[in-house]
Amino acid sequence: MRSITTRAMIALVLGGVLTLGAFIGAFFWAGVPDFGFVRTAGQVDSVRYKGPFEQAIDEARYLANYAGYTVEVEADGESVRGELVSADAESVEIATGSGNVTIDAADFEAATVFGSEYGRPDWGQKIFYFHVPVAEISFVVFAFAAFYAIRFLMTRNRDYDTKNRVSMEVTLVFVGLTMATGILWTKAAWGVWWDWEPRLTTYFILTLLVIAYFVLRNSVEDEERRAVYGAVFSILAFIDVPISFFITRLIPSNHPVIEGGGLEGPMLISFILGQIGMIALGYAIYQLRMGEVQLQERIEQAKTLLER
Amino acid sequence: MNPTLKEVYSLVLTQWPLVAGAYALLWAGMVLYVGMALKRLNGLGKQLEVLEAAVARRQAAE
Amino acid sequence: MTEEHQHTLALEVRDLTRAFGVRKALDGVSLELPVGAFLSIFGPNGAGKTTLVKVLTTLLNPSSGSARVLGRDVVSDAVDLRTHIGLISHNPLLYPDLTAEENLLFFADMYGVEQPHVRVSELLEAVELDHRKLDLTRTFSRGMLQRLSIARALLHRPEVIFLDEPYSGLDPHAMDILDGLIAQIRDSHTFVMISHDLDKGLELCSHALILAKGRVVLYEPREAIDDAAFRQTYRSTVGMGVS
Amino acid sequence: MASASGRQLRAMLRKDIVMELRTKEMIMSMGLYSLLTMVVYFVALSQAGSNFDPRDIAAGLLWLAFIFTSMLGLNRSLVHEKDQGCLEALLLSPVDRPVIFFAKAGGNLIFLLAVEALTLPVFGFLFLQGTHLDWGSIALLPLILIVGSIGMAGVGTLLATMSVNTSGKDFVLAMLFIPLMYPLLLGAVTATGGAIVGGAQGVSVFWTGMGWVVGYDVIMLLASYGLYEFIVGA
Repeated sequence: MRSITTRAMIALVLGGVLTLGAFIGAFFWAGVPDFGFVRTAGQVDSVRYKGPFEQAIDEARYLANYAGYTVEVEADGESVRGELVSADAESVEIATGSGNVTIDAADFEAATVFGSEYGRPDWGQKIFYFHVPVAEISFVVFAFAAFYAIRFLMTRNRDYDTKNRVSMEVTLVFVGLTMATGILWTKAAWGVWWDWEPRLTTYFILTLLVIAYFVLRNSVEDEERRAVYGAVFSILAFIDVPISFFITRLIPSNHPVIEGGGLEGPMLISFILGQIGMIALGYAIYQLRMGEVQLQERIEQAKTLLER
Repeated sequence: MNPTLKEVYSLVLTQWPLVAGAYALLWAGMVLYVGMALKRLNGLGKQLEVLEAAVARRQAAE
Repeated sequence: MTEEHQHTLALEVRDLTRAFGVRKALDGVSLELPVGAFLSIFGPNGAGKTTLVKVLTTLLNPSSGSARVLGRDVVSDAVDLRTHIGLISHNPLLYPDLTAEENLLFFADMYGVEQPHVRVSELLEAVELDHRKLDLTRTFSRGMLQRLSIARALLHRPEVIFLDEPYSGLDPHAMDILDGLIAQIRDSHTFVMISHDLDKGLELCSHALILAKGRVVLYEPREAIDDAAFRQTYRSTVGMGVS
Repeated sequence: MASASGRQLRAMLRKDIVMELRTKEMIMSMGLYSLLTMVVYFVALSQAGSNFDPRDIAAGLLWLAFIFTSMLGLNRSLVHEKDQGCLEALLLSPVDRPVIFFAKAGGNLIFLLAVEALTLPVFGFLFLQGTHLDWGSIALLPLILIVGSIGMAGVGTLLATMSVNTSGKDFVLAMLFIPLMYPLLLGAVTATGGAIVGGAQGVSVFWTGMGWVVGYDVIMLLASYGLYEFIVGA
């Protein structure tokens, strides 16, 4: 008994240190990737400056978005360079060194816009270092639960039922944490708290299934029947795991998919740190709960011994 | 402020507290769960000690 | 299964245990019962009586040990064994929305009884229900249901009949009829009966078994039993009940 | 053995149908329930305005009615077996456990299809009048109803056999059944929607949905078939 809790505590400390390390690595060491670009007329800041850009424009009205930018307009065989004042489907007005010039849209031939390009920092990506490991572990622990369920049905050994139940409990914890972190990220990245998007939907179903497992167990009186029903249902429910995992690859989805080789250096190290840490935490919680269940069993035994 | 910088920083400002909040939530959840589990474990340990002492007394008496 | 066993031993239970975790419904039960005997099983609630019968009728598998009924193993020969045993429970095990005849014909189909119509009318006559055979069993009294239940259990001509508290909930008249029916088939069948009623159980039995906490407290043929001592033993086990 | 199983399967199916025709309990409750659902739909859609196209949501509404109605029937069909311990009598007879599964699932499938056949025209009459329907693709509807109902009856029978032994039967069945049904529902609604909208694109959508449902049926029926023995013996 003691050995289980000792193992759990070691795993707990290890997991805590590693996930904390992953957090520090993610926020203070790994770079912030860019989430698209913003463009501006002049250079305003050097922090996320990506360099100058040139944009070719072939119709006068498309210049409308670039008021304040430096433009070079070709019209009637001539070239005018200056700061764009305004542009619409009729005319283009440019401020040059020698006063404002208005060009009729009919004479417009081509234009080039000059300005600076900035990377938009994608802070939301930081969720990746802990949300993904948590979600992965929830799948893995569920797989263990299903495995123990099969073992239980094969052997009818109550220990496997206990392992199945505790695995499902750990799954519930990780599913809950995945949901919580995921919802916050959804708000950060998509501007909404929830979206009925394939991955989110299937994961939501998974959450319901895990909750249903406990509802089922709690409403069965007989101990062995409860164990059998729990095992059968966790096997059936496990079918949702591969669906949830692969659905972003099958159906067009907004949810980001990890593609191989996308990570390097500090990012990769932080990510792997987070994964190992989360595995350790999952193991720790599992062992902790197992220790608790075994203690309970010993108490039951001692009680029956005393009542004899 | 320059509109571009405003956009750049607005993204930084809205995203980053949410993401850090998510991490804080994760840790709070973990700590809470583990704390509760440890507390229960402790309580059970005490109960077991009492019971085992009773069993030992019973056996000594026999 | 061996021929010789089939004709001498109805039950052959070796070290039978049915456990889930630390809780043991049956804990090392061993007994032998010759063909043609009448075994009464006594014991307090939660003693494992029903579990024992469920294992012997192949409804539950043993956790360890073995049990043979008529020489057939309850696990490996289960399907074959089921055609040789019948169960009369305190639950009628009949469909209330079928008529008496339809109920019997349905179970005759399940067992593959030959000439089902002949067999069914024969049995309905035997339990004196032929005049009600077209009525839904929903409308039957407790006693009539129990009689029909006996007919259902006898459909496939079982050799061993299990009775799970067959007298519970019966009025005296229905009890008499049940007694008469059992007396009729007493000689040609082996019986295993769970009973709470000591008098009734002792009156009918050729062997008596007392179970408590899943263990055999006493197992003796009727002749060897001293009634007063038996009652004393039985009473002492009631205190050991879980309930 | 095969012929014995066939005889037993037929006997159990016949018994269920005879009982149902006598009491009409399941068909009545399921049929009325689905009609009541139509009334609720009318109330729910009463504020939708005149320029919305009911065809867009018809598939979802239909399957919504089917899934809730099916739970009603599933519960009933297993309560019948449990009430007087009849399931025990079945288990005592020399029958292979999967035969019991196929018989109960088959019975449930028949009643489910009967109720669907009743609901579908009523729904069309009440909500789809005056809309343009492509009868060529509507003719595909029975296919998805049958394939979808097979999955519902199969998994539902397994789950109802569990839930009938729990406290709070109906709630537990809903809690187990609806999430597990999600992939099937999604495919079935997609296919039904395709058939109702019609046209070449609708038909192609229909077959995509059908593919999902058939895949789900195969996996889930195999799993239910394999697991039923444990449930019914517990």
